[in-house]
Amino acid sequence: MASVELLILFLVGAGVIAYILTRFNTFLGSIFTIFAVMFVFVSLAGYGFGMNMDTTVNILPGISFTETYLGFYFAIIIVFVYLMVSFFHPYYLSEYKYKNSYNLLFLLSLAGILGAFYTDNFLNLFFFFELIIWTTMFLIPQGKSKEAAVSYFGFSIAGSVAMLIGIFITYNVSGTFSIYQGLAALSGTNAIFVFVLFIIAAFAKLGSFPLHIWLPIAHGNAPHPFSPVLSGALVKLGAFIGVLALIRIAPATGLFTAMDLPIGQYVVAILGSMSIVFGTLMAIKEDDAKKLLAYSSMSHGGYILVAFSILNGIAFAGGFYHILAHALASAGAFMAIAAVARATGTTKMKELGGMIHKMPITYLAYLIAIISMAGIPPMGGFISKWLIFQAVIDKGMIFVGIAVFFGSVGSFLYVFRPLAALFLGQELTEYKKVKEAPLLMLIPTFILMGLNVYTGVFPGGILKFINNIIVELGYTGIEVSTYEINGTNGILNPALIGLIFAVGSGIAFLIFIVLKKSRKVELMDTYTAANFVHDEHLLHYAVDFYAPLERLYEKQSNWMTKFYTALAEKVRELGKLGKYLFMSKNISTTVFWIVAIIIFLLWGEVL
Amino acid sequence: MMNSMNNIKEVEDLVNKTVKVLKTENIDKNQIAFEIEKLEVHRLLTVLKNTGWIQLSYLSAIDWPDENKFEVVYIVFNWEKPVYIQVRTKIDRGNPVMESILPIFPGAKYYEREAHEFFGIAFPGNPDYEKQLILENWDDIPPLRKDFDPSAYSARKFPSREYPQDFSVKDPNNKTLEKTEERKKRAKALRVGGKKQ
Amino acid sequence: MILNILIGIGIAFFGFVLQTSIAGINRKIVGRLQKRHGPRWYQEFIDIFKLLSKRSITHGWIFDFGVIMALGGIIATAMFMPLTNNFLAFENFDNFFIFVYLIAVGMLGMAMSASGSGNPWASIGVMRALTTMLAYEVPFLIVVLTIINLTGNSSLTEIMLYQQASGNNWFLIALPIGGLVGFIALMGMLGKKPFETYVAPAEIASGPMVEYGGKQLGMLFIMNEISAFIEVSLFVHLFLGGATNIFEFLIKYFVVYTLANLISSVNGRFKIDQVVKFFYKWPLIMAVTQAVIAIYFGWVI
Amino acid sequence: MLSTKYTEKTKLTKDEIDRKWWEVGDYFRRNSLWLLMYCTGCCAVELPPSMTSAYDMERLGMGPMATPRQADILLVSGYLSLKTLRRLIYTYEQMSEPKYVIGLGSCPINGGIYHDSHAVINQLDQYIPVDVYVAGCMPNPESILNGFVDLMESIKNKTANSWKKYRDNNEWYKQNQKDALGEVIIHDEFHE
Repeated sequence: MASVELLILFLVGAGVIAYILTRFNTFLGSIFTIFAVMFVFVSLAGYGFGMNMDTTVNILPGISFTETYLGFYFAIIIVFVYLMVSFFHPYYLSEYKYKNSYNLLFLLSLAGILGAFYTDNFLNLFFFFELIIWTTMFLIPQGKSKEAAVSYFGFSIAGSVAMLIGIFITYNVSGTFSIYQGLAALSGTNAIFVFVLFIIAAFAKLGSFPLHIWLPIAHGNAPHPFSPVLSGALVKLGAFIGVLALIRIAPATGLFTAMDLPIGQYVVAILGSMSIVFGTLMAIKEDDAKKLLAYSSMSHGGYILVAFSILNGIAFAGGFYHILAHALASAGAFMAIAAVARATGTTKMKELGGMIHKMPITYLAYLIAIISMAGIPPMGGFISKWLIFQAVIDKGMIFVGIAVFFGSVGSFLYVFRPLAALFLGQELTEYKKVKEAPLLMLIPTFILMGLNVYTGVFPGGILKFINNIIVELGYTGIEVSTYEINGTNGILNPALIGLIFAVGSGIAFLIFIVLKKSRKVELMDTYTAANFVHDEHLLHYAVDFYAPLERLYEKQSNWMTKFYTALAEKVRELGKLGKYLFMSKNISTTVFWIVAIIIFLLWGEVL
Repeated sequence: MMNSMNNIKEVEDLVNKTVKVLKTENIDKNQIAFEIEKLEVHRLLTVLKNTGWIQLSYLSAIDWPDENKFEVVYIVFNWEKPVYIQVRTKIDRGNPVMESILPIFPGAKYYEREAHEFFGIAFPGNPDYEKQLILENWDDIPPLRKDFDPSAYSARKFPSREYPQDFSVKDPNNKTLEKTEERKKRAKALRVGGKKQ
Repeated sequence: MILNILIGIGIAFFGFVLQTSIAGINRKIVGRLQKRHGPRWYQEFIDIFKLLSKRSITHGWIFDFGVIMALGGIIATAMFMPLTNNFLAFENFDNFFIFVYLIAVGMLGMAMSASGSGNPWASIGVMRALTTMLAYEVPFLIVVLTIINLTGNSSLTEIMLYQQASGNNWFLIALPIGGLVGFIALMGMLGKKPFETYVAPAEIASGPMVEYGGKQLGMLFIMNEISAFIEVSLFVHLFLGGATNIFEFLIKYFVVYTLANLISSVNGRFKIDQVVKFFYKWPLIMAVTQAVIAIYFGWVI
Repeated sequence: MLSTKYTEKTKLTKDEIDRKWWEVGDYFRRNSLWLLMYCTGCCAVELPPSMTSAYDMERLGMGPMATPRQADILLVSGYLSLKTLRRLIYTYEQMSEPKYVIGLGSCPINGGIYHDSHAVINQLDQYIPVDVYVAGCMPNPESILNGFVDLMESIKNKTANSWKKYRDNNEWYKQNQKDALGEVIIHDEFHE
């Protein structure tokens, strides 16, 4: 009977020990972190699935836990991603300035996550959120970019403040801080108000359309081993708040007759689909591989929002499954890019090429991750996309449909770009001496590859667990038999698809083997219209891969950044006005203004 | 017709005014050639360029082995008054050096490289006139000189061997040809009603 | 299960033979169109077997693995394809989205091995192929969204039965604009002339296929034929009410492919950004209006 | 009009053909010959009429292909200057086997009207093996098609094994190329 509270205390203690150990020797400290996270994961998995975690609290003052399927589902995914990433620490920590605090902050943020998903009190939820935000805020600048930490912290704080106001409104409406009674007691305009505030918090954490500026900056410049955690795990906090808002509150705003969806839900769906489209368009243009994957997290966040805003079991199943599939796929992709960055020092696609010749396993890991990201059959991404398509088509939402289809095809485009520019193509001379990632780093890649395939071919078990969550949220789950998933307008048998794909590849392999063996020719001996080209940089096509596509929307691509800079400008002017009024040279004007303000504020009260 | 005649007259007066012309030759109705001293070429070309002959149409050389001279020819063209002017000078064949006209006509860069490659004329002032432009791995004297014998070079470098007298692939016991002949004869016979010609 | 797999392989092989012979006949028709004799009808077969008999070159394991994955993906997709409304390999598992996304596996395999061959033209060809796919996929899926919304089921046999049940009222007639958008998207999928920018022999030396020789090129030709079979039979099942018996299927298949081929043989070739601009201007607007009319106002002829 | 006459067919022993199905492949290779559109000289202007409606090379199963990897026939149409020969040899080595070479016009045979020029080679046979010559200073399309039929004939009789000749006595060809061209692969400032 593992107790949540003891796990959190264990993590805090482990963090301190890790701090001391890494100060002594980074490798030892990182190994200790791996074992700490592994212990947490094993105990959580062992007891959590049966829903018998001990949630009694005896040491921590004022903290209370309950056990829900929803909380456990998020916790197990995020702790798994933490475990996979912790295998990378021994090889990356040596070059960071504050390396011994890295492990400490890493374990503290994990403690925050455990607490956040198991608490049932709003204040505890807020406290654990702040713990996570602060620890990640100190972790991001280790990647040598202060601006990333500032923009991440700014948007997260905006989200937390919105959530805090929402919490206070529910408090004075329902009188309690408990999450489930509080949200249930909301109704009418208060419900809409809290819904909007929670949606702002969800958008800020998920990095969806209006509040997405920080995503590429933070993920792009975060330290290499930390960006998989940022995009694979921490984005899911936004999804958690989104679930609270979209499903728990689901305000009865005016009904949108054509699609029998409340207006609030439809607006969130539209914003989600806009973040899919903009995420895809920006990702196609991006040159840095990590920023590109950050934009892909933004677009997948949009999918999750669309899934949760359609109020039926199929869409929720699709949304929850997509959280799992995206977490595994983006963690795998980011770790492959981190391995390449460790070997070559850069993630810019302009400077890289032909990494497959020296790092084939990393290439396979990236390939399987992007097959799942693009939603192609044998992998997990396809199941969740198929469920979301079923829901969108049933509701007949055309414009959301356009965005969802554009996103799924567009994701094939931008995930292929690093594959072609970074891994395939000519082998550049400066990377000829690069070696494959060390064995310890390959363990998580193999595990993630296996899991991506497993979630794609045998989704039955996971979907059954997700059914428990949907029933817990008060909706009817989807019928899932061991091999078949029957959505509302179609049956899918992913195991059969995997089998038939294997049979097809077997036939193709047979044709290939029977015929004559082909002659090995090195890469430089290609058809260059009979020109003698001796420099492989000339033969490697990597710089702005989709040039004709980018030209179509070149001018409109930085509207949002211009909007935010203008907003920042306005705030600065407001500040100058305040400074001019209050800090002017002669005291009399400042005193006059202070008195005037006080009188104005007390006008209602006193008189 | 009228304006092209006086164009030529104007050009002649202009050139005679600027330099001492050794020989003029009227090639056709809108092309005229002047032979001048080697040192006055740069001056004449700058004057012509300022008065409208802005395009250097061609730069090459002719080899006069008996006079032991190279004749370097510059052809400039004017778009308003359509007249080609050829400026010719004779330079010594033994040590052929001609200052480069890059400052006047930047386009002459590749012409000078070609002239060097095919005649061996040096163009100091043009930074890369020695680089090879057209002939790859050339290992003989510049080919457009009159004392270079191309057929001897061709015989030496590209040997040829005797072919077997009858080189063919037709298969004798291939009956298709006779069959088509008979078919044609029968068709012709049918056309003329079966009578033998 | 083994019997179903064998039937599936039979369908895939039948698709290959059908499409190759129809492509051969079409080469003859186009030849006669240009007042010349045109090749034999089985010329495509000879081309493919000639390629398979030549000794080719390889640029490393990814070059071959990609080709195997491409052909495997496409054969797998063809195994799910129903021919008539009761003859298919796997009962009620012929979901529409399996076809759209398993073809993407084939495309990914070819794209991977093409850019693995190290030739810049291959990468440019792959970029153009993916951009064209982005262009024609969205309008096509919007029209299919309308169809699935109307029939309430996304399996091809159900859609066929729905069209045959309602008095043989094909979706080409019921949703005329949708049918037109479907045909334009079919031209894009098949890579026929107006949208043939990714295999432009004059501009980028036959695009992704630039480095392929003997057996790899033969396998890619087979993949091309089977994917053409999948796309044309998808169009036949979705818009022309599928088929009750095999001959009806063959006639409809031949008419659709020949029409697409004839249009293609008299057309020039778009630039790649014109393709994207074209598809996101007219077909998308038509698809959306068709969807709005059919779903919200319910005016279905 | 017979373009060439017949000589004795060389006896081919069994072990020379590596696998039995190679002969089956001959039927397919004979009826679907793809042409590399590498128009090196002035005889190339005769190719379009041999493709379009009057002579239509497609009915023989032949068609133009863009890259050497996919093509079977390397068509040397006309004179070959030194620079073109270097690129031609590089392209010939990129072609997939079995590959055939057809020399159009009299320039590949004996240098034609450029026989005494310093820039044009006289006999193509010295540098790469040639299967079929089509004589004539710009042979008309009919004789070009006759040449193609000759090639198909020689594939049928298994005498079109120039690619084997190139593979077996490679040093002789390489030596000839070195004498005439200096070196085949060259570095110039435009592709550095």
